[in-house]
Amino acid sequence: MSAQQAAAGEMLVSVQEADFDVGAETARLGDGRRDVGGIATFIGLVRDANDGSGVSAMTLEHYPGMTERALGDIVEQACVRWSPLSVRVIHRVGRLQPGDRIVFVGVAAAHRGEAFAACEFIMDYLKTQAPFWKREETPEGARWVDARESDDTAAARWSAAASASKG
Amino acid sequence: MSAQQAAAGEMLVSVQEADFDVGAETARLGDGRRDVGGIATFIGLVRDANDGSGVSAMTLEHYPGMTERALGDIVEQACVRWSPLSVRVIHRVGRLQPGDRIVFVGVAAAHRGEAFAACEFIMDYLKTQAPFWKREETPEGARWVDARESDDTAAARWSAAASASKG
Amino acid sequence: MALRILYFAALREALGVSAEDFDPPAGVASVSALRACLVARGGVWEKLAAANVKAAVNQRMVGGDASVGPGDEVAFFPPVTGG
Amino acid sequence: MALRILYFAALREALGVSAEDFDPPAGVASVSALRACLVARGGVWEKLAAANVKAAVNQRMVGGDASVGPGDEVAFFPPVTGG
Repeated sequence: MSAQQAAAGEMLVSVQEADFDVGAETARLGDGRRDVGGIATFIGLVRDANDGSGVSAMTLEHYPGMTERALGDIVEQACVRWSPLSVRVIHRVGRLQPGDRIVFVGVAAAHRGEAFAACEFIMDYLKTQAPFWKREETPEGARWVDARESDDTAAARWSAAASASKG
Repeated sequence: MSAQQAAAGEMLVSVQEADFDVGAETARLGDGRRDVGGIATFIGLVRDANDGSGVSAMTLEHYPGMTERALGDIVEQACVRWSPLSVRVIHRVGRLQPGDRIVFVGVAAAHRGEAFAACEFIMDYLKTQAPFWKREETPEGARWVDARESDDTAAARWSAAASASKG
Repeated sequence: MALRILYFAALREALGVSAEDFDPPAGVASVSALRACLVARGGVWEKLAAANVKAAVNQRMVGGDASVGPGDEVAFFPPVTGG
Repeated sequence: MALRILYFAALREALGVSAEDFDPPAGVASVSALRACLVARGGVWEKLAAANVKAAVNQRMVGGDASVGPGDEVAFFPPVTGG
């Protein structure tokens, strides 16, 4: 039922160097629909500091082909768990500077709880399942960003939530 | 510490008849800052159906003066619990039609978890604490929308979360 | 000096009044006492006795124990439904 | 027919290789067996033995037990850090 409902909407994933238009992407999630009660979005930005060092720029590497597939799988999982009416994921690659947008996740749903949950779920899984890697430029030289344990914890809580609600 | 950090950013609340520009409002949350890691937003829309009836229009009544104060209090509570760098709340009043935007809540924070939590907290409290009332026009006539028990439950879980994390 | 009382939404509509200046009898010093006074008017005013009617004093939501006094702005309204 | 092997990010940089076609010895049929083969080259290749190195077969993340065969695309990379 939920997957079917989800299939009716637009589930669109892009990996691109270009920036995106937050207003246009958000509007598109509700365009031509009158059954959308809420749209939750998340925009990730490059910060000018990380782990105690200044960051002057960042380069995002990815695994072309697998990236799109991994993002598509994550969106599909969100559609099975909730019933989003439309979903949009955009992830940029290449060289970015502090203040630049990295990622956009937008979810339109009938009710706000579903929109928030699906949006945060997609971000948490994206952080641990999608093949992107960040290389930061700092005054001490370039360095690859280490994965955070807190991201694994954030992703794992959705499995715990699933077990809890099933059990 | 968190309240102080929050005070550094912009915490802006508006109650207005006019529509708002999602792209501009979202961009403003990160404007001129390079310490924002994520922006979570929520946009609430008028649906064309509710409780089994078609809805052709909706009029939002509010309590001028108290509304702004209640929204300000809710944002302040969010600033004490998390450390948002900037927050924007816009709630429309007057007559709206299906597909129209009702509310915008945007939160910029250093990390995504804080941005999501503060944004959802503000929405949940707004639903139960801010003096707005909806009157729907349906084929069966106009009717005042009843408060939902699910909204009380959603707001209450933040108190449970606070007790749990303190205890 | 009287209290200013405001009514909103379905309650305003049912009462046919959106605001009034009311001089409560001596000894009426709490929201619940004030409410009882208004309910005592009978007829549509008995709607104010409904358990789900909320109150605010000087624009903050309060419980029935909250005190009210001259010059206060008191409001009665149904559960809120914004967002 | 050989396997296509890809390396990404810090691992690609450390190995100095982004892709190779590799014909594994007979009997190498799992990700962990393939990995052991590559580690056996010694030197920088021992970095592939690190516990946090992830693997994908045909663009899906897999564990060491996953089977690999002729024509497969296998990738090794550090933990991901997007978003």
